[in-house]
Amino acid sequence: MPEPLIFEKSRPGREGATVPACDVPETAIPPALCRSRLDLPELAEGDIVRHYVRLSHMNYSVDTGLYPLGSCTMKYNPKVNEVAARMAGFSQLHPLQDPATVQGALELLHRLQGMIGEIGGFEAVSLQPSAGAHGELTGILVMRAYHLSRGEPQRTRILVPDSAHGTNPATTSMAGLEVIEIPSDSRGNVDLIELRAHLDDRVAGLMLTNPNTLGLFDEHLLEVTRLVHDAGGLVYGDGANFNALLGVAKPGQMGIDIMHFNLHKTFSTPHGGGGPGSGAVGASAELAEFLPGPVVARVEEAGNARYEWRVPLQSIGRMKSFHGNFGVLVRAYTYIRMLGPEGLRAVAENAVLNANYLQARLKDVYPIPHGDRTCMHEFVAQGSFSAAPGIRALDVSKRLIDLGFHPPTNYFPLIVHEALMIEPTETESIETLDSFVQAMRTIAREAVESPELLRDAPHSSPVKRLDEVKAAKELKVTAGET
Amino acid sequence: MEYRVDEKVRYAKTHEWVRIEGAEAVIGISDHAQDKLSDVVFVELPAVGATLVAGNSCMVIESVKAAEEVFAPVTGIVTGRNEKLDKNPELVNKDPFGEGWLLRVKLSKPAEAEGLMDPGAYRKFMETV
Amino acid sequence: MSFIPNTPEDRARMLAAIGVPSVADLFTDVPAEHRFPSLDLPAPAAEQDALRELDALAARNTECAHAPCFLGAGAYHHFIPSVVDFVLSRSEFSTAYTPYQPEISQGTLQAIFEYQSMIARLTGMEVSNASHYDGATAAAEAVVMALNVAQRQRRRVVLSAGVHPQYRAVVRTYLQGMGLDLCGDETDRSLEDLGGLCDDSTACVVVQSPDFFGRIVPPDSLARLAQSVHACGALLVVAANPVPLGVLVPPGEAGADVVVGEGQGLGIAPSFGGPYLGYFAFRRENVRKSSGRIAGETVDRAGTRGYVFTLSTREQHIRREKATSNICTNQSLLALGAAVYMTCLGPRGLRRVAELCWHKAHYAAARIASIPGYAVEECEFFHEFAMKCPVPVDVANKRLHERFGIIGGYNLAADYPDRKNTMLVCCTEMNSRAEIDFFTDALKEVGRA
Amino acid sequence: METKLHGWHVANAARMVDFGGWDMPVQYATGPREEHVRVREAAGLFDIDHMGRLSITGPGAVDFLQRVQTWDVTRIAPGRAHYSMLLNESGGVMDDIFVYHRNDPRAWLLVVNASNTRKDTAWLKENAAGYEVTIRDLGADTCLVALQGPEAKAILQPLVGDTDLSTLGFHHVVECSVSGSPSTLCTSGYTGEPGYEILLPAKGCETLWNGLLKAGESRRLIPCGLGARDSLRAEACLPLYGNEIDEETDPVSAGLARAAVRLEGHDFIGRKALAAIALSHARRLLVGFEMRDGGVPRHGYTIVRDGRTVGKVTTGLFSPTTGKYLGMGYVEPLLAAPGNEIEIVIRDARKPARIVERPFYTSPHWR
Repeated sequence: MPEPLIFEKSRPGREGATVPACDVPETAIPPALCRSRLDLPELAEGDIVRHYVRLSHMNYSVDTGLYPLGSCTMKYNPKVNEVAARMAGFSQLHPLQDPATVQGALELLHRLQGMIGEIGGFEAVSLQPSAGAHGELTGILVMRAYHLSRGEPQRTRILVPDSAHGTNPATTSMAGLEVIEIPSDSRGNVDLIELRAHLDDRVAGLMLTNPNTLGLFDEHLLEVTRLVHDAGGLVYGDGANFNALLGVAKPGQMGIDIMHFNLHKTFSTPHGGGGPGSGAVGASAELAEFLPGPVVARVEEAGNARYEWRVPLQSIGRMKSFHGNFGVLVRAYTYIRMLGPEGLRAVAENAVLNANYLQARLKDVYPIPHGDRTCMHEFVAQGSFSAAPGIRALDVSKRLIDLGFHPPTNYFPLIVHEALMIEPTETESIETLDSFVQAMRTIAREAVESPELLRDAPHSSPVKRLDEVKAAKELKVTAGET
Repeated sequence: MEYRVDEKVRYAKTHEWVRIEGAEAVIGISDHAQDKLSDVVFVELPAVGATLVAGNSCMVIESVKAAEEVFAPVTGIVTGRNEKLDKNPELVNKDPFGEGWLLRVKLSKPAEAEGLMDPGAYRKFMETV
Repeated sequence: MSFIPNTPEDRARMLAAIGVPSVADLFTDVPAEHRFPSLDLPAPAAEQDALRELDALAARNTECAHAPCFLGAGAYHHFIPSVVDFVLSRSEFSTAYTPYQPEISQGTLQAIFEYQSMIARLTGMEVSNASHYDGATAAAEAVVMALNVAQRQRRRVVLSAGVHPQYRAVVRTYLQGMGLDLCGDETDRSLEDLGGLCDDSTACVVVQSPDFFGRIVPPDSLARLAQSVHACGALLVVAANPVPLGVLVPPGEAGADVVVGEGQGLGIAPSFGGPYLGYFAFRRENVRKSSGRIAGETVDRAGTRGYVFTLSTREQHIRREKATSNICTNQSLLALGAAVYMTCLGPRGLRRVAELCWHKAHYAAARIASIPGYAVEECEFFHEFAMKCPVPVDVANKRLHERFGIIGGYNLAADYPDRKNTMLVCCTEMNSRAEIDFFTDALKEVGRA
Repeated sequence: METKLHGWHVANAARMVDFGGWDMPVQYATGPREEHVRVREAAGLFDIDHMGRLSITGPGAVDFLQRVQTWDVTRIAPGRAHYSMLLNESGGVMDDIFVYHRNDPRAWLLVVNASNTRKDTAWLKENAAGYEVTIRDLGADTCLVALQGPEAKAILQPLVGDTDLSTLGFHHVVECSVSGSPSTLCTSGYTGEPGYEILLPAKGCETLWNGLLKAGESRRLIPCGLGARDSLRAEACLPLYGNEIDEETDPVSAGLARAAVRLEGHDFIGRKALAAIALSHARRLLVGFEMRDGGVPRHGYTIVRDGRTVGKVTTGLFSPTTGKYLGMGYVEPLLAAPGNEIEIVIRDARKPARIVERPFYTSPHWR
């Protein structure tokens, strides 16, 4: 039963909130400045709540069930994080208040900078970027600024493995640099021969996702970073898959010069239906002074500590207004505090264990291009069957919906045909994983026996497959358009 | 599957076709190209008067899931564009060699067209890809 | 470990299925010398201990909720109806991700579609995207969009000094690799001057109304600027605080091509600067050059109305290095919050809130004007105004806080060195008459050298 | 004052000028243009004996250096050198210097600007109170020369016995013998080309100078004067004390913070001020610009934009290597981005210029 648009439920004269009367003498607003009409919906509070609760029922979420969306790390979001972020002492702070009046907030940010630096092996951290792609842009601009400051403006090339997220090339061109794609070798690693062939004094750096989007840890990581450094380049780490490495390895110690952390993935702040997130960036000592500012500095004075803002000396500038997504940062801090060092390592261990367990139990029914290797936190299977030529990965995904699960990531990475990228995360129990395996096996059987079941799926969802061609051709992006 | 090949046009390796009409030529994409692209939702045509250089990207055709560049098969000046595509981009899918044509150009190097594949050669070429 | 269900027995079963002896054996691809480093972090805290620690940190901050606050400058203290946080707390919204599977994401998609519709109506534009990170990044994306509309053939971007300094800073950060001529904001220029800087190499002109100093750009002057900008073939980008738009003529009606701004005022807590909401509205003709996600209406196989993210061929996952932006997501949850807020208030409520801001700010300004040593800049302002102080603003604010527990206004000299001793004062519906009187009385004392 | 090679210059038809109290060769018969080109293509030999050399010795050397200069010297390995600065309390640049870490952590060498040697020595001694260090001026018993250019290595190698120059990276220091005389060699320079700065014994330095010229003859080595030195450093956008930097200028505004400053790890004089400067928007920033329709900008010329004065030129030149008219100068931060249009007032005429990335020239000979 579809829910009408809020505008369709609107009736003139209804109100969902009461605004207090004016307690000061009024000053007339010049009519020339005033608008004639404003078509916002008019509903009573109860109907508003009902509308949004009904909409919420049409969503699948982590709190609904398994959400094995590859590279998105859809783990359970502890509720304590929400309580912390909503504390008035955090949520009711104005970003421009005098530092003396927000020492608690600054200390939290300073501690978090230190924690993320410690976990990733980086000298300095900027908490400003709002999301992974935002952190990437930060990192690439930092690399660019670094080479310019060393008198090497000719370093304008960024090497990007073909297994990379689409954001990597988009980010690179946004920074005014040139993308060079590097193929993967037969085992899914960066192809060293191709890499060597492209390394010269025009290379600004390499963007590396490790574990990569195939869920594989690059077997030549140290060789790769050494080669790039020997050529005078830098290595950018895409931290999207860092959940596999928490407490397992520190990228900063393996030759990664700068990297973003997706706090909304690895550190379990809720994804919010696509945002907000946080793309905090860690950097080596060499790059620290280029980070976006301000960052928080601790100053010892007469024995007691004070926290203040500091702008890195050759900062690339601001990436956003104010100080990053503070509410998200409080959640991440809370998460790290609750887990501690052992807990963080346990996160990675169980995430990788769960992924390998799924891979082992699906191998025989779904082709897994690199199934011979141990995967990290995720793996890529193929949603195609020789016995069912008409069936594609998308059909498998849609059928999973009927069986009560959120589908994996479809058609990514591009280098795998009919990709189904599966990331269970550490917060799923073996029972949940087993029932997912059951569903996947059922679908594999249905694909052969009754393919139409897949092609017409989903059958149980609020709506059936939607006509994306119509949406794009007859573009209708606001209510009341005709 | 079997793709239609128009006998009266010549083809580029990037699956564009050219029909020579005197000093001018009509340009479109082949049946094979439109099928690979799937449902076309938007065609971004260059302005009349724009210069095309053989081999260079001259426009973009978008489906829901892809944005494919069209490479100019010949060099010339755009003299006409298929305005119908603005409202009905699906013509590129329905009738790639007819109603789904893209551009009309004044050839600056008429000889170039000779370098393109004839229908027979294009059939063979498609088997290789 | 309360977030990880696997027991030792579970692990044993799973390892057996995988066929490796121990969990450590799953990490042999990690270079041995770097494997399992020690982490120098505080030991795990039980939930109650973690909360106690966080409480202690929170207690060391002065909340603008419990102190008279006259600070604005891009983040505002407004009342938030209880319904807003109730809806945002629904984990069906908060723990979902970008709606890659529209069939089971209609809640998020329809909410965004409704948000887009409300923003378009509020700003007087035709299209709104699903939002950007914040006002500053939305402004930067607007400039990038203008460059794309000009096929990257125009290299000048004209900025007004009245645009929020941090928005201009972010625009410069984003564009530093493109070798553009970013100009106009070195001095406080009239709209005519700004129009004069616009030539046929200009991609866009960016102004703000009400501007950073609270000054309203009258619709007719904005329309004149729009004409001269369009005459050059450039776009007019207007940054606007959405709350005043509850009563003011929307920039769209005055001829703006892109309207962006900070949506925080629409039911989002100040939260020390984020997460906020960058709204982004524009004309339909430029939709394919726009950045960010856009929800569109369509039907499913049964002909039932539904919503999907559309025009995705603009985006990074398809266009890669040719994408209109590298952005992958939006501030979905906050866009939802803004939609709920706008729904709760409705047209009359939002207008009333805007009027209250106006009345209280003008009441405060009138009282301040009568205090010796203080002066209020003469101009048509909305709910923020520049106040000249007899002492440096930092001194004034320190005294206001220490002696009266008041959070004073913004020190304009921090961004405009020529505006010494000038405080940007902000009033919203949250400031009672008593608070304002208390503040203005306090100023008398604070002003003493 | 005169360098130990003064006699040679006069005898070899150098045109002499006063430079910070020193009577120095500005050019030789070949002329500054050719001298410049020669360093880019082959090699040039410079008398830089006027530059100050101060040895810092003693158990307190490291602590002392951490206090008086801006780089964290614990990050300078033995056998390495690093660019650094001496700042006053308000973050202004008293001098830009080179810090050499010889093979003993108690023995360091500072190379400072000729015109600042006296000032620096006095200031360092002032601040040495409480540190176990001895500060000695090595000016009298050593002679400093620079051999610069792509051919420098090939020219010098035969003269340094079994020291393998190809093993030396940028900013390395070695003690070795040059034609038998004990010398200190540093892979550094002020021309933007690879090369060496050589600390020779004062005794017999003219013979060594001639020896170097002889050894380099076949590789087109020539002596070069201050004229070429200035145009070479300007193309590479290396700062000249008195032009780009002085006591009124801080390293942040000059864009030299990365190269010269480590804020972490030590509390040096001027540190606090520097952090404050970074936080408040710098009042002005050093930029490089290119004249769009020619015209030679000069030090002190005014930079305008839309009729407003927005900055001053610090250095201007016709660049022999790029064939362009280029300059550096300070402008308001809002106009400092590469791509920004500015105008340079050259004798009441406004000449259009565009801010461009620095440096103007990067040597292809580094790798």
